[in-house]
Amino acid sequence: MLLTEEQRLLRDSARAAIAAKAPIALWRKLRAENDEAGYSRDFWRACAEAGWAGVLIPEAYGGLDFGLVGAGLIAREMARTLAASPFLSTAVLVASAVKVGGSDAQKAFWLPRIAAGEAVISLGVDEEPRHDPARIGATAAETPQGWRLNGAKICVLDGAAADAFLVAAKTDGETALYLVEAKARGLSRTPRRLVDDRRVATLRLDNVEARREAKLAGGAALIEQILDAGRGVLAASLCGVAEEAFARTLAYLKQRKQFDRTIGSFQALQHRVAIMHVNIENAWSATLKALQTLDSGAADAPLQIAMAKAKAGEVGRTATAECLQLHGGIGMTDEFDIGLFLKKARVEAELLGDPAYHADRVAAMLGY
Amino acid sequence: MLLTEEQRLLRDSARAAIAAKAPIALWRKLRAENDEAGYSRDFWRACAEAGWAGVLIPEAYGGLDFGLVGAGLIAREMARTLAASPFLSTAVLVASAVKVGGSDAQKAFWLPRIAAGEAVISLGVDEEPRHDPARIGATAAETPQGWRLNGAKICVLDGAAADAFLVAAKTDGETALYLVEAKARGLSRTPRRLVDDRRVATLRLDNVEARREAKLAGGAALIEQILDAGRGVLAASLCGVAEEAFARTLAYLKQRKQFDRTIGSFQALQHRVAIMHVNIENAWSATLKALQTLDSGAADAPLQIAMAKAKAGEVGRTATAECLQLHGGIGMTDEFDIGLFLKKARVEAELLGDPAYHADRVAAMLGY
Amino acid sequence: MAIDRRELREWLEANCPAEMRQPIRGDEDICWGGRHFVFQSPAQKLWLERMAARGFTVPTWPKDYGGAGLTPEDAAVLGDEMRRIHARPPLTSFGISMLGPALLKFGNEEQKRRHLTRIARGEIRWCQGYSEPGAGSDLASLRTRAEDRGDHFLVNGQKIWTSYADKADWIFCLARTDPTAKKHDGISFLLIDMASKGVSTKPIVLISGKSPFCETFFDNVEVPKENLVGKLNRGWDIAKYLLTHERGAISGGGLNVFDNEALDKAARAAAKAAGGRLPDPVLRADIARAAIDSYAAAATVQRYMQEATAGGELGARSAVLKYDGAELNKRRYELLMSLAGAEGLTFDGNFGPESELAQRWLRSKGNSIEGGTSEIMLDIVAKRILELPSE
Amino acid sequence: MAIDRRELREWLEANCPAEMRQPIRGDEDICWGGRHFVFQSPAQKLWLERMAARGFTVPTWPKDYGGAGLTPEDAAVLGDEMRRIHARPPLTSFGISMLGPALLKFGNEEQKRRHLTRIARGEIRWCQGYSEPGAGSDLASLRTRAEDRGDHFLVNGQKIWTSYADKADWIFCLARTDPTAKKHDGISFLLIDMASKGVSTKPIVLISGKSPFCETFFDNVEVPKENLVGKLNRGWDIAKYLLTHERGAISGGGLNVFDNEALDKAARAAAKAAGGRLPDPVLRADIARAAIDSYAAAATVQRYMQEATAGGELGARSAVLKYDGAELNKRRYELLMSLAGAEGLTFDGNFGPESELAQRWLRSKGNSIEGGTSEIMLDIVAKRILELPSE
Repeated sequence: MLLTEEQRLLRDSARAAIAAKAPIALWRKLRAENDEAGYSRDFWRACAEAGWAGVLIPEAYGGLDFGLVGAGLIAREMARTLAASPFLSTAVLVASAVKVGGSDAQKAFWLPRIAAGEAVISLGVDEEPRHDPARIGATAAETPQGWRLNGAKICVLDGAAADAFLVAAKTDGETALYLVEAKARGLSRTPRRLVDDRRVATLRLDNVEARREAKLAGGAALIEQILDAGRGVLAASLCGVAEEAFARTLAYLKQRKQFDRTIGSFQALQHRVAIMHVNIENAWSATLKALQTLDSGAADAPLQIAMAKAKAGEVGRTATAECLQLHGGIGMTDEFDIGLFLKKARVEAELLGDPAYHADRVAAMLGY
Repeated sequence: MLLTEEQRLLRDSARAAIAAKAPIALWRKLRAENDEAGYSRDFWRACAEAGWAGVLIPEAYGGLDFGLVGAGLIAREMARTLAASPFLSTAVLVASAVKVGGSDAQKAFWLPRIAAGEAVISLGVDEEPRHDPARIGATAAETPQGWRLNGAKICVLDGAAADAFLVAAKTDGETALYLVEAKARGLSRTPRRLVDDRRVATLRLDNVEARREAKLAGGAALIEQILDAGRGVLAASLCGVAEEAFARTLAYLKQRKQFDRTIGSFQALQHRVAIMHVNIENAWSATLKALQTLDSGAADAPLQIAMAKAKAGEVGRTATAECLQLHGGIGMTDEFDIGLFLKKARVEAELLGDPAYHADRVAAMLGY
Repeated sequence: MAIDRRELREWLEANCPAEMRQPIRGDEDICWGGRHFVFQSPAQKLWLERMAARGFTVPTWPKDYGGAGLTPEDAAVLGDEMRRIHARPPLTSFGISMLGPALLKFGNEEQKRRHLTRIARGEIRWCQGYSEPGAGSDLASLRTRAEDRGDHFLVNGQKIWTSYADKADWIFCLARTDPTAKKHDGISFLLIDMASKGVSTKPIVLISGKSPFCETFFDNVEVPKENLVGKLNRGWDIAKYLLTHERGAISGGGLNVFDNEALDKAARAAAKAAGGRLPDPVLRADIARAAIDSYAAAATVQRYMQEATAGGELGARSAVLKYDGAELNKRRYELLMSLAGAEGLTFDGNFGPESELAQRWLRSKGNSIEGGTSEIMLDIVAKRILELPSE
Repeated sequence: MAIDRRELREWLEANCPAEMRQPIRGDEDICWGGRHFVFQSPAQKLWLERMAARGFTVPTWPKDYGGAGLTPEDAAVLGDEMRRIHARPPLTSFGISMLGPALLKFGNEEQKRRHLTRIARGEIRWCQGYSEPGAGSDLASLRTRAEDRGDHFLVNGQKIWTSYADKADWIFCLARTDPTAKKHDGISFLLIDMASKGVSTKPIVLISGKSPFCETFFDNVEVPKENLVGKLNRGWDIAKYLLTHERGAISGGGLNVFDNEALDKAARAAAKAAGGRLPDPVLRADIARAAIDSYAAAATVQRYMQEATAGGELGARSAVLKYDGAELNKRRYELLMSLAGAEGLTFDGNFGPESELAQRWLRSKGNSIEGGTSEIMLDIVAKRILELPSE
């Protein structure tokens, strides 16, 4: 489970670059300006230049081909400063899908553009508030020219900024992904702002016509495969959130005084913090192991990813809440940063399945 | 939710009498002697003289008619010294059943004998290791003379000592209770010893013939009703277990020194103990309220009893384990008493449905 | 002489405007009073005036100070009768709930006459200045200073978490008058007119959005000596008295934190939408456990209250309730958010139906901080109820 | 010169009796050695003798003291090759795992020659005398006294939790040699022959039934001065060194506490019996969460071990593993008991299949006490890893 030399380099350079180019101040600025995309295009360009937009894309298409451990390391570092970007939607979810299920033409067209940070594409799977990729109501009817898509999608990440969408739809009970451009007639989107200031959109498809090639190969299996990639990367991001909130809290505990004592010297707080440390360590171990397993292509990768997402989601949520509590009143103010991690953890724990959802899957996969 | 003057008197006199007549030393003596009944007949006689064996039995049949709050108060006091007796099996479960579902003749015969401590009768419902009164496989076939019973029952409380059994069996899908004497032909029992040294039996009914009057009125509804009485009283007993273990632990924390300090002065332990106190207070409040509601006959009594049994079971298990941990190594020795409470809590949390079982019922009763 | 329930009932019936019998929909329906208060309707103003005229805004206060001089039992009758017709409280204020009790116990005659009557009539709105950025749980370490300048105190410092300071006319606050004394012994209790030169406020935005909280700054504020309540340097006694009062109010009055109805309802709706059971069995298990724990905690509230009424004292048991209510409410909002899924995540920093759940969820995180942190409550339980030793 | 793996493989193949390649079924299959040990079979004796002759019972110890003088890497090769043929360890003892490392580091030449060789050959069985009834987590507060009587120490006191004291030939223990010094500074490390006059033992029955633990009493026991290891009054250094060793063994070697297989299997069996899913959805949720937490904790073990091997140090991280493994194992046994329902409650105080689950459940409660309580582990994590300040 040791990181390779390249992975360590990637992590260290990402940490330095993100701290310099996307500090929390940038997140606050975007929020204050009510930026429609919710991320800085300059920062995303810098990510592309560093190769991160193409972290999963084969070198032949201009990517780094660094695997999911690499993607997780980047997401974990981005989380530490709340750096917003279409990394998850475009570089992880959609890049994985096109790489595996796209035609040669789609790959040749989209992958270099994604790697270059020029195209933002969003995945539309969920239709219900609670993640459940098994429940797809959107339909793709075959037409002489290709497909006619109908339905609605919610919580589509970066949906307002996207140039195109990868949408899950059903034809006679068979689910597949369809790539449709944002400007397609009949496609409309309503932007929404989440509690961590992430921008999503609700998508409506009203007789959207797509060409025959719009359909990706791989069907429902491909969807599960890319969702697992996204879940693994989200787990890594959740670890970054928890680790950063924890580090800040530890520093606060060592400096804040009450009752003439550093509050970090109170044993009741020490034990809670120690337990939190154990949990955060475990979340990262689980995530790293699951990502390595997914990269290796082993058969039990879906089980491990479900476990890692459940664990990281749970730890992300509880650790950030505990960190806020340990800050006391100041933590409740918007001016202070610690609450921002709580918000981000809640959103990422929810996306692509919350801890309860994955625990249920784990039980089923383990045969009980 | 205040206790009445009579209830307070009952509680106080029970506490004094039990401490005098059935201290933990008696429990250890019975265990060492491997007593077949698992309880002291002298003590049970004393209970009958105090009226506790008839706590639920109408005065006309020689009982105190004190209601389930009264029964709960007695069970809670018995728990503090691990006083063993057929109180739950006979005075609560079977007395309730005969009182409600028995014929006049059955009442006239059995209730005075139960109240006098002369008859021990056990309830046989469960057939599977996890409590589930909906799954009854035992059968009662109608015969010219009455009923022919077949089947098996497990974990029948005081089953080795019982003079008779009240057995749940099915006839064409309808479940009812049947009163059969222990000496009935075809009835056999295998005694087992539980981890808290409670004696139960596995029962086999092999073409046991019972008279027509053996069948109690009330069917499955009566079974649920008496099970609820038993659950409420078990919840009260669990409160007594947790409260006593807690009181002993508190005393230990105030006396034991490590690192030149009374260990009760360590803030990490103080907070854990404080949380335990809150939980134990809540378990008792829930239990008392549910017993009062059951006595009042309100429609939501089953829901409240399920909640109380789940809460008291959970708190009983976790608090006794926490108490053991706070004692350190000495708590692990058989010579020391604290571990005995852990054992009793585990058994009583399990009997008539564990916290998970009742939480599931609560969800169903609340409509989700 | 006990109150005449029949007369009271008739009077309320005749004098409580119909509008004032509607349920309170939000903060805007609450009558806070004060110099700058804008009545939401003529009925709201009339109801206040009529009730104040009979001393019913503060029924247990002496008649001389604007009250009705009722016994607690008679005041309970008044409460009953008001609830019977769903009458709204005519006036809500920290003057009534916090400063009043302190002045009645520690104030001099002139202070009582001057301030209590205006509180009773809703003329002056008060806020409370206790916490400071460096003095939260350890309130007595406060650093706002009041220097003796002969006929006045010169006050400098900063308060935080002063609810509605931007809307209040006066503030009652704690300030250090003897920096050389031990920390509890050098604090005094002062009344300060917010219109004084050098007082300024700044609203606090919470993670959940806008809030009634403010920071309050004192920059060379001159406070007349007559505004000292109680003895010089003995302000901590008053503070302790009021903190107990406040905690009682939070745990006793703020009982909605024990109410599981919202969660039950949401779970039932989700189950219904799925045609039976909640589809996610793990979430369902957590929700059932929260329902059980809420039931048990609410039973403890009921038991403690009844035992207190029957002659005991709530005393340190309020710490049990404060702790438990706060932790339960946080847990409940976590589950409500999980039930809502992506729908619950929408939030734009403003109030409104789309942001409401996330806003409430975030706000609930403050439950275990305000009015004494959960950690302080556990300390109180350990030391005062369980009598565990200090180091 | 690295070990010759091929030669080793052939030697093992030729010398390890077939019986000694069977899985260990219980304590009776373990070869503990010692004066009173009864070999379970000729094969067990032969295997010990052959391995001891090559120094393979303690492969990294110097040849002079009965070892094979292997490097850790070569010893790992030996371990690999033994595992390959499922060879049982020829000898297990506290002499090898605990006293040996201490003597190698702190003993004098004569002590090493005398004791280490006998340990290596399984001739002498040792036990450890550290804990006392009044000295558990606070081990240094021990009160067993060793008075200097010229040519010997006179030892009086009591030890507790001495595993297999009733079967051991010698005990290594801590005793106070300077009652006037600060508590860590007056302790010495002594070796005592259990056959000495005045030594007695009494087995401890646990809540889970019989146990290897004993109480050990010293009543005016005369211990020759030559049995002092290290310097007088510096025994705490040795104790600390060994405690670190022990914790490493528990968290590193005792990894079965991270194995969730038994729980998974039981859950699967119950689900199968019910024709699909576990019938109780709430219990199922708890079991799934335990599986997830076990996976995550086991991943941390793996990560820490690999990072330690790659040049880091396990160090205080062993406290993370010790804490987590113990808490997880307790939780797992609670769930196994719940799954088993009434079947799991059967217990008659003796070992046997009917009592086995309850017995293991009860025994698991000791996991968070022995080898350093969970509370001590959290203190270590807080102070040594997170560097939080003392008061």
